[in-house]
Order: sequence, then C-alpha cells, then structure tokens
Amino acid sequence: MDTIFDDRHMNTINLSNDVDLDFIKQVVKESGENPSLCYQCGNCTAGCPYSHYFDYPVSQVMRLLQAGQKDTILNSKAIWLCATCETCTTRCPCDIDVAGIMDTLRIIARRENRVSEKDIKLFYDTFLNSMKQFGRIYEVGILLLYNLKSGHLLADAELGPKVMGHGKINFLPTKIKGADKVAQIFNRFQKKAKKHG
Amino acid sequence: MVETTYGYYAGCSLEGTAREYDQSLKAVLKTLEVDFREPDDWSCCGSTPAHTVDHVFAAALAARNLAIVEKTGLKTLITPCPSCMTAFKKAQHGMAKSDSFRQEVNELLDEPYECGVTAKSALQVIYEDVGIDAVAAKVTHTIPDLKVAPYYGCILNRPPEIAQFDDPENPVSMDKILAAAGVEVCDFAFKVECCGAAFGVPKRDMVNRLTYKVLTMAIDAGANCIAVACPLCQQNLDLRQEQVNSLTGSSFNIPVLYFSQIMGLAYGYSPEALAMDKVIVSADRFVRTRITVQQAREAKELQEQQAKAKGKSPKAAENKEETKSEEIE
Amino acid sequence: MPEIATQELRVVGFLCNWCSYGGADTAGVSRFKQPTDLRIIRVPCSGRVDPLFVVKALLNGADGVLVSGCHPRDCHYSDGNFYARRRLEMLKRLLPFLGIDERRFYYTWVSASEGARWQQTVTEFTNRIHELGPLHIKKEATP
Amino acid sequence: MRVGVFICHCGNNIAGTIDVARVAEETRKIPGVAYATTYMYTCSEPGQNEIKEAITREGLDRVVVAACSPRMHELTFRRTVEKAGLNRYFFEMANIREHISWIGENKDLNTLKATEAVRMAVAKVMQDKPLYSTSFKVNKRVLVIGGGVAGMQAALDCADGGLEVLLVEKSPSVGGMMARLDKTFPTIDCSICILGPKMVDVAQHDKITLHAYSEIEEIKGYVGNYQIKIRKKATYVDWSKCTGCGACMEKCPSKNSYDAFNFGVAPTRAINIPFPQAIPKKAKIDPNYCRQFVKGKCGVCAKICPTNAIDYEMKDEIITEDIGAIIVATGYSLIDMDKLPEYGGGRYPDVISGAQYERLLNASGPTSGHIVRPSDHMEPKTIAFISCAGSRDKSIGIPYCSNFCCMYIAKQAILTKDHIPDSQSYVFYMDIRSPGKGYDEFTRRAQEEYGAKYIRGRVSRIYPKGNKMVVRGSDTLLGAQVEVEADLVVLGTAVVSTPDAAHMAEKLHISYDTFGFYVESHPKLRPVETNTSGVFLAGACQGPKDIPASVGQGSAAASKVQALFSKDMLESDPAVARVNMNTCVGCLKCLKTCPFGAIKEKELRDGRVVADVIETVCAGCGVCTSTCPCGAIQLQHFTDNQLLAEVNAICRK
Repeated sequence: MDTIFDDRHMNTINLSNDVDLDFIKQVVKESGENPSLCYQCGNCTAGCPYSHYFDYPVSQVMRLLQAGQKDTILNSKAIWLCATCETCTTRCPCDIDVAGIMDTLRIIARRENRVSEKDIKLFYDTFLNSMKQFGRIYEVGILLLYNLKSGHLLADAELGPKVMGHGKINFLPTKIKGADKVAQIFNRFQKKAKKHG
Repeated sequence: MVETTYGYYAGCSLEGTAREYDQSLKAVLKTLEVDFREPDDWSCCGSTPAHTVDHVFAAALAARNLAIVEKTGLKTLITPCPSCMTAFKKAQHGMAKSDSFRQEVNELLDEPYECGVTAKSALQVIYEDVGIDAVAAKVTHTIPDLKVAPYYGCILNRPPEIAQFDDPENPVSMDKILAAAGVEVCDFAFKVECCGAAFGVPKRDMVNRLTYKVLTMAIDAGANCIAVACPLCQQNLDLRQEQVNSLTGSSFNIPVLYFSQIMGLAYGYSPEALAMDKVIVSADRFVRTRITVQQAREAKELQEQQAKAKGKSPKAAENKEETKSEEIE
Repeated sequence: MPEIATQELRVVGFLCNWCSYGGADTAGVSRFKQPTDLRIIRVPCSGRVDPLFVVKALLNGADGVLVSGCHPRDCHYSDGNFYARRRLEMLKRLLPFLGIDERRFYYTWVSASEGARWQQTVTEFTNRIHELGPLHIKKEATP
Repeated sequence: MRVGVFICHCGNNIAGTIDVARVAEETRKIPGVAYATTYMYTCSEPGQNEIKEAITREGLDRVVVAACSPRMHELTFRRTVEKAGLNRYFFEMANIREHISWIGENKDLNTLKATEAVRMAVAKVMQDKPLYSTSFKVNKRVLVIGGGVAGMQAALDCADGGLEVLLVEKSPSVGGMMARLDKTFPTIDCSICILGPKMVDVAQHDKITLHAYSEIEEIKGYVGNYQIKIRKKATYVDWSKCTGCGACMEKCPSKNSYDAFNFGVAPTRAINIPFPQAIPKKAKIDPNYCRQFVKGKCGVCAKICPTNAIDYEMKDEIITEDIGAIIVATGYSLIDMDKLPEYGGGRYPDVISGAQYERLLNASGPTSGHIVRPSDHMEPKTIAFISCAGSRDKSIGIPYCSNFCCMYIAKQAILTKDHIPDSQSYVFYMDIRSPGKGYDEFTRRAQEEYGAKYIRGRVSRIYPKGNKMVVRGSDTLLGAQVEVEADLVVLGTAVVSTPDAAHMAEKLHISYDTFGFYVESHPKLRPVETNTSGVFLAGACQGPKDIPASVGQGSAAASKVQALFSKDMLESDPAVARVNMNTCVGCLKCLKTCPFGAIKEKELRDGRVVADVIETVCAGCGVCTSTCPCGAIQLQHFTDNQLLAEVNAICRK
C-alpha cells in the first residue's frame, strides 16, 4: 500500500491546456495500439506482478496516456519496472496490447533521455554492449561491468561462488565469427536513428 | 520418430548458466529420435533489452538468426529459451504482418529474412510433433516419491496471439509430458505467474518477493520439486532460493530442475549426462531413490500383498510418508 | 453540376429490402461515413436481381455494380439469395466476354444489423472501382 | 403525367448536409415533374396536408417524397396519397437521409446524389401501375414459442382476450429462468411465489394448449395463415397416465444424472420431475443416464409406477397446427465458465455462476436453501461476487452489457447476509448499472445496510490457496492491486442468446444480430414487431432483459396480436407476381423455383398449359420474375420495366 500516498500528488490538470495530443498520437503510431479503447476496468493492474513496485499502476499509466500526461508517464518508474510478462495483454478485455504500449513508452523515454530507473537501463545497456562486442551475451562480464557502473559492487556477490562452484558459466566470452555483423546492425540502426532525429 | 529435421537455437543462457538445460534437452531429443542441427555462428536474440531501444532494431537482432536458419533450408527452429522464442516469434509476427516493417528490419541486416522459419519451444515440439505416447514409450526409470510442480513462467504461452501454443491461463503441455514420463505432477496454481524475469540483477528484492510466492505455492500444492522450461525462471527460483530465505526468513530447499532433466532421469541417463550437478539446490535425494520401472512394479505388488495381509490400503501408507517428507522441507 | 460530377464514378447497388437495405439504413443511423458514388436501387430480394440489370447498368455508363442480399439461410424468402448466388456467379464469368473487367461487379451478404459491415463493403468496393477508373468497354476487352 | 416531388429537410438531419432547395430546383427540370417543393418535416400532419393539398391544387397523379428510409415512412405516405384519392402505389420514396445526408461528408456531392435519388424515384413512379389488394381470412390462433415469464404473460394476455393460444416450451416445464430464481430485485419477493400462480393459470386456462418438452419443427405460410409442425419429444412417460406422484423418482437407481434445471449444482435421477412446482407436473426419463437405455436393463420405474405410465418404446411425435400469428419468447442462455479460464470456473468447484448460486439460495433447491460450498459442503463466510464475468469483454466477443447482473448480484449479496449473518460479501464491479425504478436505492442498501464491500475494478485471476479461493483484482479508485481470500466465488456470467437462436430465426424468417439476438423492426417505435408481419418478439430473445421488461414485452406482443386479429379479413399485399397468359410458354421454370409453392399449372381453354400465381400464397420475392425466360411473369411494383427505369435514370450513355 506504501505506493499509494508518496510522490503521486499531481497539481490540478488543466484539461484544456495540459493535454499533449501529439504525445498520444506518437504512442498510437509507434505501438499500433489505440489507448481510447481502454475503459479503465483495472484488469491489467489486477494481474500485474509488479503493481506493488510501480509508482503508477498499469491502468493509471493507460489513463495518464488517455489524458496526454507525457511528462508524468515518461518520468514514471512504472514503465521501466514492467518486465513484459504479457499478463496485461493476455487478459485485457478490450484486446489492447498493454505490454506493447509500455514497451513503446520505454522506447520514447530512452530516446528523450529521461529514464527514472537508471539501474535497469544500465543493466540493459551493459547487456547490449556485450552483445555488440561479442555477438553473444557474456554473463560474467555483464554482471561485473554492471556492478562496477552501478556502484553496487557486491550485489549478488554471494552468488559468485555458487555459480562458479557448479561450473555454471564461462569465464571467458565466446566471440562469434559474425560479431562484426551484429555490430553492423547496431551501427546501421544508430545511423538511421540519427537521420530521423 | 519425427520425419523433419529441426533447427536448434541454444541461445546465450544455454551456453552459460543454463548448460544443464542444453545438455539434458539434447539428450532427451536424442532418445526421442528428434533430428536437429545447430545454425553456425548464431548471435544473441536481443531479448528484453533490445525491446527498450526500438521495435525494428529488436526484430533485426532476432531476424539475423532466423535468416541464417532460413538459408539452411530448415523450417522449424527449436528454441528452448522462452525469452529467445518470444523475440523470434515477435519478429516473425511483425515482419509477416507488415511489408513496411519487414523492409525496415531487412535494411538493418546483411542477409534479408523472408519469414520462412517458425520458432517453437522445446515443449511444443515434444508435445505436438513427437507426441505423448512416444514420450511414454521410452521410459525406463522412475523416482517413486518425486512430486513435481510444473512451472511454465510468464511468456511461454503468452500472449496467445504470439505464442500460438497451449492455453495461456492453464497450460498443460508440461504436465502431460512429465506425467507421460511417469512423474507425479501436482495441480499448480502459479504455473504462469511471473518470477521477475531479467530483473534478478537490477531489482533483486522485487524478484525475491515474487519467487517467494511461487515457491510457497509450489509447497502448498504438495510439490517437492519444481520443473521449469526457462533459464531465467530456473535462475530466479534456484540460484536465488537462499536470497529468498534470508530475505523472508523462509527455509526453502526445493530443487528446481529443467523438465528435460526430469525426463532424462526417467530415460535412465546418468546424473552427469544431465548435468544435475549444475543446479544449486541439489536433487541428489531423488536421483538416489531412482529405480527401474520393473523394480517399481515389483515393489508395488509386494506392498499390495502386505496391505492385503494387514488389511489397510497402500494409498494411506504413502500419504503418511508424503506428509513426513514435506515437514522435512 | 458537372465540375463535381467528374470526381465521382458511377456505382450502382441492388439491395434486398429485408437485410442489406436495412443494413445500409443502420449504417446511416449510426452515421458511418461512406463514399458518395453509390446509387441504391431497392429490390424485395437479391433473387429478384436479373443479371440483365447488372449488364444494362454497366453498358449504359455504370463503372461498377454491387449486389447485396441476406446471408445464406437468413433469406426473408427462404432461399431467394441462393438463386441470386447461382445467377450472379454465372454473370461474373460472363462479364469478361462483354469486355468488362469482372472486378467491376461484386455481390455480398449484409444483414440488417451489420451497419459497420455495410460501411466497409461500400468503402472497399468504391475504392476498387476508383482504382480501376472509369469503364471504357473496348479497352477492357480481356476474355 | 404530373409528378409531384416533396423534399424533406427533416430539421437539420437532411438540410444540414444537403442543399434541399437546389435538389428541388434540379428536380423541376426532370420531364414529367409538375411540382417540386421542400418542407421542414414532411411526415408531420401539416407536412402530409401539404401533400394532399398539392395533389388537388396542382392536379398531381404521382407523388415522390424524398426523405428518410421507406422502411420508416413508406406506409405513412401511401396512406396520405390514398386519402387524396390516388392509388397508394402511385407513390415512391427517395431515401436521402439514411443513405445520403447521414453518411456523406461533402455537401455538394450529397446534393448531387440526392438529386439523382429523386430522379430514380421519379422514373420509377412514372412506371408504377395502380394495384389493389384483395383480402383474405385470418386464422385467429396464436403460437407462443417459449414458456418463460415473457411467453407466459403473452399467452395469458392473448387467452384472456379470447384468442386461442398454442404455447410451446422446449423443456419439460414452463417457468423458464424466473422459476429458478430465489428472490427478485428490488423487492426481495419470492420468485416462484409470484410466478407459480401464473404457471397454474397457463395450465388451467381453457384457451391455452400447452405443449411442454416440445420444439418447433417447421413453419410454413404467411401472416394470418401459418401451418406449423411441432415435435413432441419422447419423455418415455405417458403423460396422460402420469400423476406426478414422484414414486419413480425416489426409486430410480441412477442417481447421477445431470440436473439442467439446477444448472448442475447437484445431480438428479434419470427419471425426474424438474422441480416441485413444475407445470405440467409430469416425470420424464433422461435416456443419457437411464440404465434401461444405457445398460439395457433396469425397469425399476416401470415396476414402481402405480399407473403404468412408463413407456421405454416411446418415440418423438410430430403434430401439425394452423395458426395466424407467432410470438417468439425463446429467452437467453449464460456463457460457460470455461470461457474465462483465468477464473477457473469448472476447474475449481468453489467458483460457481450466479445462476448456480441462485439455486443454492433457493429453499426448494438441492441444498434446501442452505448456502454450502460445493467442494466440502462447509458454510462459506467470505463470498466474492464478480460482475461482468464475460460481459463487456471484447476479447471473448461479448462487448455488450448483460443488463441485470449488477442488480441480481446486489440481491444475492443481501440474501447472503440474511442466510449467514456473520458473512462478508465482496463485490467486484466496473460500473453499477441500476437505472430501473428503485434499483439504485437497492444497490445502495446492499452496501449501507448489508455491509457488502464494493470494489471498483476487474478481477484478473482466481486461484486456490489452502481451502480458500484467492481473488486477485484491483481497486482502481485506490489505484492498487487487491486480494480477497474467499470461501466461495460467484461469477455474474454474461447473458448470451440461446444456442439454437439463429436456427429458429431462419425458420421464422426474422433477422438476428451478430450475437444471435432477434432484431426488432424499429428500436424505439416498433420494439416487439419484426420485419416479418405476423411475427412478434417478447423478452430476452431480443436482448438481455430483466423480469419487468420481459413481462412488459409479453403484454405488448399480445396486444399487437390482438390488434392484428381485431379484423376478420386481412388485406393482402398486391405486390405479388402476375402471369401474362399470352406470353407465357408454359416452361414452368417459375413453378420449380418458387420458394413458397405459390405457382401452379393452369390449362387454358385452348389446351395451352401456363403458370398461375396463388396470390395469397405469393410472398413477393420476385425469384420467378428473374427466372422467367420470356418475361411473362412479373412481380408487381418491381417489374423489369420499373427497375430498368431506375437504372436508366442514373446510367445514361
């Protein structure tokens, strides 16, 4: 319940000025979903395993979207705490791909450089860098790098011995022959992204 | 024996933290006479992180691998890791549905992908193509007091539009496969609850609390072992079980095995062959009690004779033992 | 009004009174916007539509003809729409021999409650006719 | 020929998007048009007078009204021109509202389209011939299909009005859904106590013939003269002998038959009387469970029956009846709980439907009114109700509201408190829909007096935990996920049309919507009529409806039949096929194609065989006309010339 009363008090929303219609259009375009189909039954919030950790439960993210509250949404923790488990999408009575919309919101937030959950983004980035570098995922590397950058030096440290003991992981990364090809995908995408601003 | 030859995409986890999945699954597929080839020089599917960057980009990372498989002429790709499978299926779905999307994706690739490959989970291939009967036919061994809670995790069957397999709310493929392998399966209500997935690292507490719920429900269901089909589920439930204990003051000590390992045991493979040593919470106590089907039959007959003599049902006796073994947990 | 007439093509629709004409009414009541090229002729039953009407319309300046009746088995007159289907199928095969692209003729089933389906039918068919452009019989002779 | 054209503004409905003045101006240029004008509301009394006056003043002999759909006002205006002395078939309507002004966005294009619609109508009206209807006798017996509260009301009202009624009910007893309810909202009066007497009246009324456990096999004919076939399904009990003593039911050894009447809450016997107040109170054997049928030997009931009524050899019987009008009151069904796998209904015994709970509450139900949960027969203390279980759920193809669930859930919450004072009810809802008289006060009482906790949010999942069912939902007003550990969960399952609704509609030639509910001929002004004259609707077969609404429709349908039967003779529609004896070559293709057998051979004096139309039987579809190779048989008012005139009016090259 602690999530209910913290930093969630919004000022009066002036519906005639403070509604960002372009933002709604953008989300509709990029996600291919129509938020106005949502009638706020709350099924997504009810099924979401992370509701307790969200600053705004999914159904309210949908509502904020309908109300064009761009800043509140893009600055929210919720969009980053969603793990795309697809429960909301599967059970939405209005057939909205809610998880898809959350995905799109993350993408937009990332593009606009406002990410409320730095650690999660950092983890993702470390993951992607490893991928760009080797073509595959180098688990040890990711963990170490992530801990270094995030400053949680000893996070999950106690797991180290377990993992090693059971010989679960490679100590050295396997670099695939086509690693450069994968890197190419990254580069081409970044070029394209720049071109379209 | 299934006619077609499959592609087999291990994925990064199965090379590392989920080797036992890779090793045991290959063994089981061998027993089931499923013929498969691994595409050479495959790369990471992109998984969740790529999806936070861009839809086209994410699809491209997945499609690169599908393109490689497509070139080899294979039509179906066994994808043991649900996260990879979803990445593939989403790419496939998006590219098949919209030409413009397919173009955008192919622009990022060296080899264009023409949507000719279907990714299937190992479960789906065994359940639909191999078939339950074939699974049962190969069983040689059994573990008398093993009670498994089949845990499918979140994205294996969801969303239905993408997964195209089994029931999104109450999947049964793993239940039936394990049952066919002669294992007692519990009715597990948390089959499809999410374990926290990739958040193990950045959001450890959150994940620990979610896994706590799953583990509790498994015990409540009367299980003494959890079967999984996903490296992340396995990691969060097994590797982090001690974290959960220290966070919640619980004392879980329940093995979390890949369904393929359990099948392997039923097919008489050695623990080494199934890399049983790689799971953190040891399942030795079960491996030790493994007997052949023949022995099991004899034991049962003996028990029934005694029961007749004593005039009490063998079932009651079993039940007592169960409750004991639970208390120990 | 020639200047606007030129933007439009001539689409003629034969609608059965019980299902499709009602469906078109429902679409209207629900204010489902549609292209304005269509001219509707009401017939009691799609079974009343003589292929001759369709041909006559196309020869005399229609660019497309649409026939719509009740869904199979829902015919107000039991099975009038089955007779319609048989005849109109024949007609489809006949049109190319008259030098008319058969895509200019379409028949379908729309019930009185299917306003949305009617809107979709009209929109798609009208767009198709616009893609085909005005009908010039000689040019299209492609049996 | 002098055609008068009247173009309606329909307020702004037409004039808003069509330049009506311009249409009138263009119309005046059409040869044959002697007069064209516009009017604000042509269907209004002054509007109609305007037409009558113009006919005399301008000497008009044909009239066209360009306004709304002919399905709306064609009859109105036909009467108008008739009053002014013209034949009612010298009239045509151009539909410039539904087909033009309401759907086109460009005013110029709309205006052009409207002008051409008028041109077509004018072309047609100039081809019209005067037609005169003949009259035929009405069979004043009415068939009522369905013995629920709506059907019984209709039957009783017709019978009290002196009409002979055939009531056909497919289950073994009348009463329908209402007979299975415990109490009714918002008055909490006992359902069977108010319905029972009606059921008895139905049974005892000398004007009503009840065919229970029977279905409609075939319907032929037209308004005033239907021939129907009724299938009396085999009950394997001779009802003329059965006294309803119930001895057979006590002794029947197969105790696990499915009890449809109790929605399978508890099993019943293979031979049974559905419930104590059943009408008729007769026993019936379910061959799917009866040992005599399954195993081939038993015969206990035959031995026990004091009147030797049991007859294992009984076969279905088809009877034929002649009637003049039909009232359809076939009711509704509820979705199976397995359509909602996340709720586990069907898999978990303690997740039940509202209908099943109704039987648990009911004193004459399987638990004699004691609320116990199916799994362990314990009395539940925490009960969770879930409204919109399937309703307003596009993902399973049910976008509509089921109309009465909000109310019966409130009722059940109240009754639960009455039965188990120390119980606590939770109601998950999306919106409380209580628009009826005294309804909203009722839902408030459930919360204020009976302490039911209402939670605004959908439930995502239900799963067992120990001996409880965990209901995980959300409270959207709190913006939080919430959980209730309930002993029993009741789903307000969605209302759907009956499984054979479409099939029945096809027999009746009436239309039904995408969900299988029957379509009334006007949503507001003709709510119980259908587009097939002589067939009327009552109750939930037309859409989800509560008891008052169903009863109201039952009476409404009855009054419509009374009005129809108030005349001894009916006017036939003269728009029927007619044969031109001179051009008919006697190939009789028409005879083969006519769906109604309205065409017969006729030998002329000179020995030539030609086709001949039986006017009263011809329904006017025109299939024969487009079949005839030589245009000899022509559907009046829709002749080849008349339709081609319309084509030529818009296709001119």
